[in-house]
Amino acid sequence: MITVFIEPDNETLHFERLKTVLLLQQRLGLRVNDALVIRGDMLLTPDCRLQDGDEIRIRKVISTG
Amino acid sequence: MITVFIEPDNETLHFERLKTVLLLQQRLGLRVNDALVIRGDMLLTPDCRLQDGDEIRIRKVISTG
Amino acid sequence: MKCRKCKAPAEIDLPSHNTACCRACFAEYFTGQVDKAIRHHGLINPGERVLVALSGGKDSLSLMLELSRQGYDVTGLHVDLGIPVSSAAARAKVENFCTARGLKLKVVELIKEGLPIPDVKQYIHRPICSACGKIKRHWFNRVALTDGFQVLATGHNLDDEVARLFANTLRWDAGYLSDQGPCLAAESGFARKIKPLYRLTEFETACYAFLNGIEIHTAPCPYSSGATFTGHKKLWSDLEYTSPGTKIAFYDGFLKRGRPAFAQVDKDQGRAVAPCTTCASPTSTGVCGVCRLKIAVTERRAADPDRQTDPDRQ
Amino acid sequence: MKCRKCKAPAEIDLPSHNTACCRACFAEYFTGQVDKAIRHHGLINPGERVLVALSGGKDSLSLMLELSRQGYDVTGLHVDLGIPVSSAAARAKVENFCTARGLKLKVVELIKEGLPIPDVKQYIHRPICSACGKIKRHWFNRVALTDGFQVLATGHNLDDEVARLFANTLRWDAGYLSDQGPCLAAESGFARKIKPLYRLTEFETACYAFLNGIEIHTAPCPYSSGATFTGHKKLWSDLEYTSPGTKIAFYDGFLKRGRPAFAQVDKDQGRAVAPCTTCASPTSTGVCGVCRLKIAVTERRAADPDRQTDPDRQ
Repeated sequence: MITVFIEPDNETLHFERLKTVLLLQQRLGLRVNDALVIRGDMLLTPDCRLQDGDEIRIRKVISTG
Repeated sequence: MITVFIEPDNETLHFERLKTVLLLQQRLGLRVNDALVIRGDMLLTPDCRLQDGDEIRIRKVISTG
Repeated sequence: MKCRKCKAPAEIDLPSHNTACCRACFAEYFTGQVDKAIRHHGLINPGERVLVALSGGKDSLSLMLELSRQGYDVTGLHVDLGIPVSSAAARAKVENFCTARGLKLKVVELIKEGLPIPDVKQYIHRPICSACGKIKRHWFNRVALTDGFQVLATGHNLDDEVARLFANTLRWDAGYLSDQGPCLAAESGFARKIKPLYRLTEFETACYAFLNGIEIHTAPCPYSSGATFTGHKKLWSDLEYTSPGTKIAFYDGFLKRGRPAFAQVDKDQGRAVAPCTTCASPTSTGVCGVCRLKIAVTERRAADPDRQTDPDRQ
Repeated sequence: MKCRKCKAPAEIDLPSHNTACCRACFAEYFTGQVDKAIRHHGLINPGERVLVALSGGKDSLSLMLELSRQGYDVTGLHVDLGIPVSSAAARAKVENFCTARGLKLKVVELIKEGLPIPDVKQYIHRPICSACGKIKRHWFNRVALTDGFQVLATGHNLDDEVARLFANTLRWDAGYLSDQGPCLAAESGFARKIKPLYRLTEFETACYAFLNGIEIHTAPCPYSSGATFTGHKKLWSDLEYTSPGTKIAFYDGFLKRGRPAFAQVDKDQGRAVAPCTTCASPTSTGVCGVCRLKIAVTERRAADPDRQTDPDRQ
């Protein structure tokens, strides 16, 4: 199980069996440079593998104001 | 049942219970001016009601060559 | 939905113009847009003979019909590309259309001219769509020149023009932006080139063709992998849907405020133009580009063992 | 994925530049892009004092940090809009950032100046985002003028600039196209206005802010229904995805080949500018626009029964 927290929507989602960041981005309808993908204090590139128990923050970058 | 023939793809589709042209366009992912909607020798606007047994031709207009 | 003008049931919804039309009022609207284009940009002067490039598609046949109805002296020109199956079908549509309507038609056959497109594809190593376009333009110019037409009309519509303008704007191609438009003045032996449908969208020319019972050639070219500007056409469909009227505002705005700015920028000096020593078309290279293509194709075809009558292989 | 330069594991994939970076090489890349913008367009001259507009978002705080690291003499300016909850949160982010980094900061409080945004919204009948922008620009200019800054820097990024340029190109707004760019020269008592982040995308400034541990204000303005250019930003995201590098090519192409064409077109004659008789800001209308706004708000607030201390109602 992977826990995903989406900013700035403040929404939490859970996914089973998502092998890579790219698959997560596709599930969320995001392209490579639409959002930061954060694990701990690191940024992840699309090819990074996700692990069971990962907590990921998605920070969308298009400014809204 | 409504029979829909798509040009230039030469594809035939069947739909149950589609009340209006607008709903048909939405089902096909088409916007109002993306395709002609033809019944017999008439063009239909999005508000036109569809009837059971209708045979509709969809002629997409974006030129491909 | 009712016709905004006469209140009869509408057949055509035109959100870009915030209107809807019955077929009679749509015909008037269509005529009005073509007339506006012609008058506003001086596309055709009284007494001029107009050669209309006819591919067999909805745009070119609609243009031919509308210009003839408005009383212009029009002659169609179809270039038979010599592509198996596809070219015969397109040509038949054009010939049937002109015969049924009593319209004058000329046909150039690339097979007879020694330059069929399949041979160009086989022997010339460059993108076939670009070579084919060049050959067609060559013949339109050449027939206009030799047969005394002052004007050469093509069926480019608003969607074509906006997609092309957009591509050139993305690159800020100053040379192109200095003279794109519905009228390219006669110059160096070339006829004036006009686009009388530039105010009408692809949807509108398709409606016109349908409502006038024009049978059109719709099969895509077997050599083309898809339209050049399809990606941008989708983008513009989105923009137009969100803000109806954006396409014509972008194009008209360019003609009024964009093009004049670029027209002030110095153009590159034109090289001296003289008749091609082979076919007499205006060229700056002695022998024109298409005659050089023809020479290359002829040589390579002659050297191709598969294309020679070889008694041992028969 | 490995850093293209040093082969360490990459944290940032940048298809637009056909590269990927580790955090160290990304810092170098970011610095290089800002430096290139500054040198190429003469944004800051040696010894000049730079006032940086700080909203509390990722762009403005990243800009402040990067300019200070490059050794420029920077001072932040935050305008506290006086919007309940939201403004205090944004201001706290700005103050904490400057305190932690030892950076100079000035704060203008619109409540103290008699023109809090909630009152403008209540008493002035025009779009609040436009009035608020005008008031903020007024204060940036005014502080630059009165406190002797030669340069006013804002955090506009490539996505902001491309969306704005695109909107102006769709309209072929010749006046705007003649001077949009990363540097607006000092004129009529206004400081030079610069956009040192114009080569960097929103994604890149967001990465920079994260990698430098900058805490940013992300809550949208409670009065804004969404970004002005969001629609065009989506369109440009599609274009960039299909053809990486399109954004910077469009913007750089405009600066090289588009803007010069429009700069030749006669500009409308500037009206005579003199100090505002109330606040001394340069204006062509005697009393400047923001002082007139303040007068209107003050009058209407005074006439509003709900805002007066009424002993009978207490």
